[in-house]
Amino acid sequence: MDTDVFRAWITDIATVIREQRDHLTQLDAAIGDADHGANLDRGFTAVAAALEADPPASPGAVLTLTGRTLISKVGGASGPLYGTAFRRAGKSLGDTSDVDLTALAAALEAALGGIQQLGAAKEGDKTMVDVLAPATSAFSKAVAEGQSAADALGALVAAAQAGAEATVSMQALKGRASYLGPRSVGHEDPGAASSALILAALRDAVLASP
Amino acid sequence: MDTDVFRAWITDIATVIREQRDHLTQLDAAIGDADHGANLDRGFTAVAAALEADPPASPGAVLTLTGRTLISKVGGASGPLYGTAFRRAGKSLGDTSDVDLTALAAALEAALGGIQQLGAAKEGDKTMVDVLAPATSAFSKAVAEGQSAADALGALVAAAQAGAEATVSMQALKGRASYLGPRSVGHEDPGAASSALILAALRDAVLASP
Amino acid sequence: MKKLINAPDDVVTDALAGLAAAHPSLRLDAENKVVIRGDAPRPNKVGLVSGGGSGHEPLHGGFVGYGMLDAACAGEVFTSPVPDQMLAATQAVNGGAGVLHIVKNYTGDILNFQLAAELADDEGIEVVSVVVNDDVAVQDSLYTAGRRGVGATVFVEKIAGALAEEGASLADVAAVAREVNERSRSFGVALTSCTLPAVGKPSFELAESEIELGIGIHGEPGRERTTITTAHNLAGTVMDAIADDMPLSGDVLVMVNGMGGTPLMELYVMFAEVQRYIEGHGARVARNLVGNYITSLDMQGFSVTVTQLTDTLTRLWDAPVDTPGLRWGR
Amino acid sequence: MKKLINAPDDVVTDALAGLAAAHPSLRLDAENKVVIRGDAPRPNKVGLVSGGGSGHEPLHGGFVGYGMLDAACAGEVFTSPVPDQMLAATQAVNGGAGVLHIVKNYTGDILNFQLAAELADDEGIEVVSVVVNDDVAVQDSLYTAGRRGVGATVFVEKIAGALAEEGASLADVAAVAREVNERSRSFGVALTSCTLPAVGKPSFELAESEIELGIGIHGEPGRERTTITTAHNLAGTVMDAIADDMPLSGDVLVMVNGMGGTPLMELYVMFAEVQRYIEGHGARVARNLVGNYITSLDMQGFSVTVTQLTDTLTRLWDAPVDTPGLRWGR
Ligand SMILES: Nc1ncnc2c1ncn2[C@@H]1O[C@H](COP(=O)(O)OP(=O)(O)O)[C@@H](O)[C@H]1O
Ligand SMILES: Nc1ncnc2c1ncn2[C@@H]1O[C@H](COP(=O)(O)OP(=O)(O)O)[C@@H](O)[C@H]1O
Ligand SMILES: [Mg+2]
Ligand SMILES: [Mg+2]
Ligand SMILES: [Mg+2]
Ligand SMILES: [Mg+2]
Repeated sequence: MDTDVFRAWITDIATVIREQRDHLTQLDAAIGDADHGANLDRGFTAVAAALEADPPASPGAVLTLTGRTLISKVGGASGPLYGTAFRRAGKSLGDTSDVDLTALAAALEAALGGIQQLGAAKEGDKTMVDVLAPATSAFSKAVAEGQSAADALGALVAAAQAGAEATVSMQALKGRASYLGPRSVGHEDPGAASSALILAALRDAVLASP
Repeated sequence: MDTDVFRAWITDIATVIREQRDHLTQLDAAIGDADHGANLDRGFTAVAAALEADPPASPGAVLTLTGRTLISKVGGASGPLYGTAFRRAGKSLGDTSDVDLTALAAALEAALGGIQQLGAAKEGDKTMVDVLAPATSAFSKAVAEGQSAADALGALVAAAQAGAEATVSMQALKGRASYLGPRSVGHEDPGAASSALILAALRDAVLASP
Repeated sequence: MKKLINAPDDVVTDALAGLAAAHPSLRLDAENKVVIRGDAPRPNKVGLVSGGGSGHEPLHGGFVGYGMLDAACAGEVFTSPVPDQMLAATQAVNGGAGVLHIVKNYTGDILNFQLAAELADDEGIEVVSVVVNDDVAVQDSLYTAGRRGVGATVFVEKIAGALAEEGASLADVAAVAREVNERSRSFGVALTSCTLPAVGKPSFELAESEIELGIGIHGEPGRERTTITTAHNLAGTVMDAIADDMPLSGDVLVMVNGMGGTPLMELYVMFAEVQRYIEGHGARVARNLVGNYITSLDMQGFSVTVTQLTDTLTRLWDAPVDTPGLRWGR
Repeated sequence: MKKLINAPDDVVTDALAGLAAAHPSLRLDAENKVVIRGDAPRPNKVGLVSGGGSGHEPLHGGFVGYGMLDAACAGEVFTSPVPDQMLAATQAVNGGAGVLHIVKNYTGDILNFQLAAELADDEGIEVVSVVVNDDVAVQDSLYTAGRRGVGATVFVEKIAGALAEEGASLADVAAVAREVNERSRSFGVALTSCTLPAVGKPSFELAESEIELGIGIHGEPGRERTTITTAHNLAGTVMDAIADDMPLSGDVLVMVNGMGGTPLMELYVMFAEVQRYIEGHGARVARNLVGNYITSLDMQGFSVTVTQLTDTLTRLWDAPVDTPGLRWGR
């Protein structure tokens, strides 16, 4: 997977977030403050512009620029969390120009680690971690088992979608939704939903590459 | 017509205004500030209490106390106008204990004069004057012609109701409704409506007396 | 209707009690619903009295204090107070130099203050009345009750109050009050109606994108219903109405006033547009107020008031004031 | 949605431009959306920086000035600002005595201020952060992100600002800020939801007689939905929640704060009830604020904040302040 694949991933995220902006905001209105769609749309629009303006030369540089731009443009809880995640993933890739599945799995583990270090959320707290943790571990396992890219990414996205779905019945213990106590049950977490979109875009970008 | 008739008139007004409070307020909401019903209800409730607390000994004293109480309790445009009207009518009756139709006609003329002196409204300006002026003149004419009390009071109320109805098509030139310019057309003036109620109560009180 | 009240009939009394409790430097004549400066009457200082219907807070009770009003009479919601209240206020602040009545031009206010002035005269208190009528949305002609008194009332109370504090005579204080009024123009816009506590539903209905231009401060409908547009365009409409009536030049004092339910954020957006308009028309915004100063219960909307300053008016504007609603220099 | 704005994306920028235009003593870093005291940095004075999502005006930009904040960063509506803004603010006000970050306890604010403090540290600027978390509606436990920072933020900014103005050290200014926070509790109630400009419809829906108890300042639903009752009963509910968490005694500072769309008249009605409650529970309302200080766009509702005073806190509260939102003594 070369630089183009990673650039395609990020621009795909920008597109899908734009499309799902109102949906993400609606999820946030139910248990948060109704800005998650606008936050990510602002952030990834800025990222797409930054990638366009000064195209990075390696997969790692694409992700690092993405992370830095998200930190500078998003704000809220999701800005530092996603920003740190992409920066850690970029750092994990180093300056290699061709990323294999093992390196990608390590990068996703690093991203998850950054989010948990910063936000201290555990699985079950009803956050983006409930998507990223099971998805990353399913992906790492599939890669370790030597599955094909398509199968491993399929496992990634399936676990992500199941994780997002599973947040519906959870009571939030982190972020704004935790203020609602039991009233947070019955709604999908907006950050979990956006994480599932981000990982689905990764699969699509990789599989679409020649 | 003795003191009891005049006391009955005023307490009848209090009753009918209480019943029509919301209607008067609705008329005022359309072209004014939605308080005419509350204003008059507050005023006549206070008047009824004052008449109860220290019953005046003559028809003139009943009307004077009514006027003074309205001035002290109503506020707005209608407070000083109706208050002055009742005070002038009371003064016009003097301390006679039995009021005949001629004296009543003179008292109503005095009331109208007080309102016009204070508020400077002419007929056609879409105010209470559009009820009080034609009603008073119809009554004075009937009395001068020697008609019976029932007929003269019938003429009074018929002219009052026609006058109130006629305000619907007028453009307001006085009071708050004048700010609306042409938009004031098509609505009955609240003060005209309350004046018609007040005069109908007069007829009822006089005709109900033994 | 959802309001933070105990009962519609108690709202004026309860709010006055809260105002007095929050500001121990004020005295409350609860029976007459009059808010009075704690140190009134001040010997040889002209007393300033204003008042009107309630529902316009902080006007008038919130402008009682050093350098502004000596007393304010609160009527029922949107209903002029009665002469007894005005007389009580006048008596309470008369320090021997006479009393100025600042009256907004509404039939009810005019008539009740007129009766009150007669009563004060009977008691030997010298009273001069100044009528505020700054609302350009109303044609001042034979065909109306004349222009309404709106935003300029705040400026009249502040500037006349400052001059009175300096020890000026009743005639001079009245003259500066009239001067401020003559040099002032206002225009108001409603985005929503307002709900009187005693009525329980909005005074008029506006659809999702409708607004009313040229409203007063009593939830009366305006002169024209139109469609919401940008802050920039709205500022143009409002300022055109003002500038057509009083060409802009020199230093001006500007108030962008909220009607009670409009967030400060939006008022600042409006102020930026109004300032740009004024500076684009050759005048300079030398002083300003942005906030809720003369309101209409819970109405969303705003009004703009512009006053052409003179050196003296600027000096009096800058003079110290210490009231619940306006405070600086002390 | 009817708002006085040009476009949802411009509302923060336009409002900041209006704030700066209305208050020439403030400086605006428009690119970073930072409002700064005109005379910053002040040599050897501890710099005070706060910030957060917009939509809470006058907080924070309206509290920049003498005796309060040195700079405020404005995020998008209800969204924490980003570290770059906080760094720019920190640099602009660093006079060599270090900078205090006053952070409301929300995950986003905490994380972004944390990253900003690291960046400032890289540049050799000493930063201490104080977290405000006064909202008793949230259980402070393993099961939440901790109590939200709400009304006490205003008191922390005022009192820490006064101590900084006296020339105290960063450690002492941070200590008094923490002390104010620890001695403060708040509780909020919504009568209506609010509408974000970028969303265009209310964040939640309340029926004709429904209210939300225990709301924050971001249009989040509260902990419980119930039915509107009298101001007296509402004050009881709110004050019980506060007094259960912090027994009332001695002199207290009280704020009855409007959420943006509530008329001042109703806030005074509430204040009268709150004061009665407090005095009935053996404490005394020594100081108060009644008005819109920390808002939620156009939401109707209110919050109450109570702080147990000490002689020092009272002295610092009374010290002169000169900002768009709070001003006395100057
Ligand atoms: N401590 C945390 N750890 C991981 N994710 C979190 C944490 N707090 C919040 N989140 C995620 O952030 C999302 C909200 O993001 P966003 O709405 O953009 O920010 P904000 O909550 O500041 O408005 C939540 O749905 C949740 O998934
Ligand atoms: N100048 C005037 N002369 C006669 N009647 C008037 C005048 N101005 C107003 N009115 C009457 O007063 C009525 C309004 O009374 P009310 O609503 O109680 O007072 P306000 O207009 O002060 O709210 C109008 O409907 C009109 O009939
Ligand atoms: Mg959010
Ligand atoms: Mg009326
Ligand atoms: Mg009225
Ligand atoms: Mg947010």
